[in-house]
Amino acid sequence: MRSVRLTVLYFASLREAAGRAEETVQTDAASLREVYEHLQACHGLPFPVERLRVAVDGAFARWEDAPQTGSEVAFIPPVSGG
Amino acid sequence: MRSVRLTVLYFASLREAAGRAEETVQTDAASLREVYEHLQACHGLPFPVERLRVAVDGAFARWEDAPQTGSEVAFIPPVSGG
Amino acid sequence: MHSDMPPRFRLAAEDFDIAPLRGALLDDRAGGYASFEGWVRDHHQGRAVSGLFYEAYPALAEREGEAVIAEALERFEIVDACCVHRYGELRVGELAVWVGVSAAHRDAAFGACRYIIDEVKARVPIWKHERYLDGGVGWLHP
Amino acid sequence: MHSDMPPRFRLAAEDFDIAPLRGALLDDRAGGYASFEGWVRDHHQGRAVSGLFYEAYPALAEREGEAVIAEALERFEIVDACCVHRYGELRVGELAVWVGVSAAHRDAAFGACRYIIDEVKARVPIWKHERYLDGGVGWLHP
Repeated sequence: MRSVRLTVLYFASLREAAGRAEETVQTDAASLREVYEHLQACHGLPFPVERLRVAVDGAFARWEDAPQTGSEVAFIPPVSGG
Repeated sequence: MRSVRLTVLYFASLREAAGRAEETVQTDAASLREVYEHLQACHGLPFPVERLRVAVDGAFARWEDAPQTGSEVAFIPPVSGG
Repeated sequence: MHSDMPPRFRLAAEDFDIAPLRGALLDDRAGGYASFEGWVRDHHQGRAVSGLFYEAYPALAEREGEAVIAEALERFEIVDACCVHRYGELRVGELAVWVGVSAAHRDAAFGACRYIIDEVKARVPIWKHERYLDGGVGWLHP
Repeated sequence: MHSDMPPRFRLAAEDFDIAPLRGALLDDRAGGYASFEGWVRDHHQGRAVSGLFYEAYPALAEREGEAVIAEALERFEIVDACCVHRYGELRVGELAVWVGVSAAHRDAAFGACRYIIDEVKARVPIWKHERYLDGGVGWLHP
């Protein structure tokens, strides 16, 4: 089973719920969606995956993308700039 | 027959066609429309009355209004500010 | 309108500074501000423009300009609005007209700003006289 | 985009000056300029706001902001556009976001300005955290 190491970033209320802005995660998840669902259960994160977007290394990505080792994964809650 | 004295103002290409910015007119016209039509014939003004608006003493007026003595009548060609 | 209120529509004989006009629209209730500026372009319908002047009928322009802004204040949920239009000689690149609108929300700010510039261009007695690089001149009477 | 071009979307840690940003959009081809500013309001959904801060994910915000402006340049007949968004601590009345667009005609200037602020608000990863006078605080996740 393939296992990869990711840096995960949290923002805004997701950061507060996770109790951290960033963590390193070792995962064998097949998709970014699975990565989030695992962390959601771990930390009791308030957002279902449908309300989030996901980004990898500073660019939006797809939930079905496979996690790549060494990458920086960010879960993006609904934005409120402006 | 009632005769009134008006100050008439011309602007932009209407001023150039009339060869003056302002003139004093003694008229027995029944309406501002008739005042214009008379001056249009006199000076060969290029605009039919339908393309103009008319103002009296700094406020828009109606072509059917009767000229009032001592008032300032302006013929307003299509505007192009902005 | 109170007679001691400053006019919301003004004619300017010289280049004017936007900063204090914008500053006067700042308001803690306002979350949005939309503005529009018209500048003298270097071309008009394919002809190179070397300069222009605006002729105005000041008494009527100020009255009609105030009426336009009063209408915008009535039709849109805005906090305040202001418009200044130049007259006289202008060079390419100079500011010809400025509109600023403050509002709680951006929909109203954009809507009112657009309304004011559209109505000012359609109704306020100001006329543009352009000079072209090819030597021609002309009044614009759309 | 050329790598040596200055970015058209920027994040600002401190209050910023609009004048040079507007000046950079001035262009002899442009006859119209539309701008929008978002200011910190003193209330939100009926609660009095004492202050706020914006959190951003800078790498993604800059990338997505540039994408929004590139889309505006493609969809509208505009000359240039720029957007700056604050992050960090802001007081009531401070400037949170500024958009400026220059174009030959006002239709395109207004359309692109509206497009940019709408898309920035919808897509760029910046989050508003408000503090209320009644002591409450909250993240906004519309």
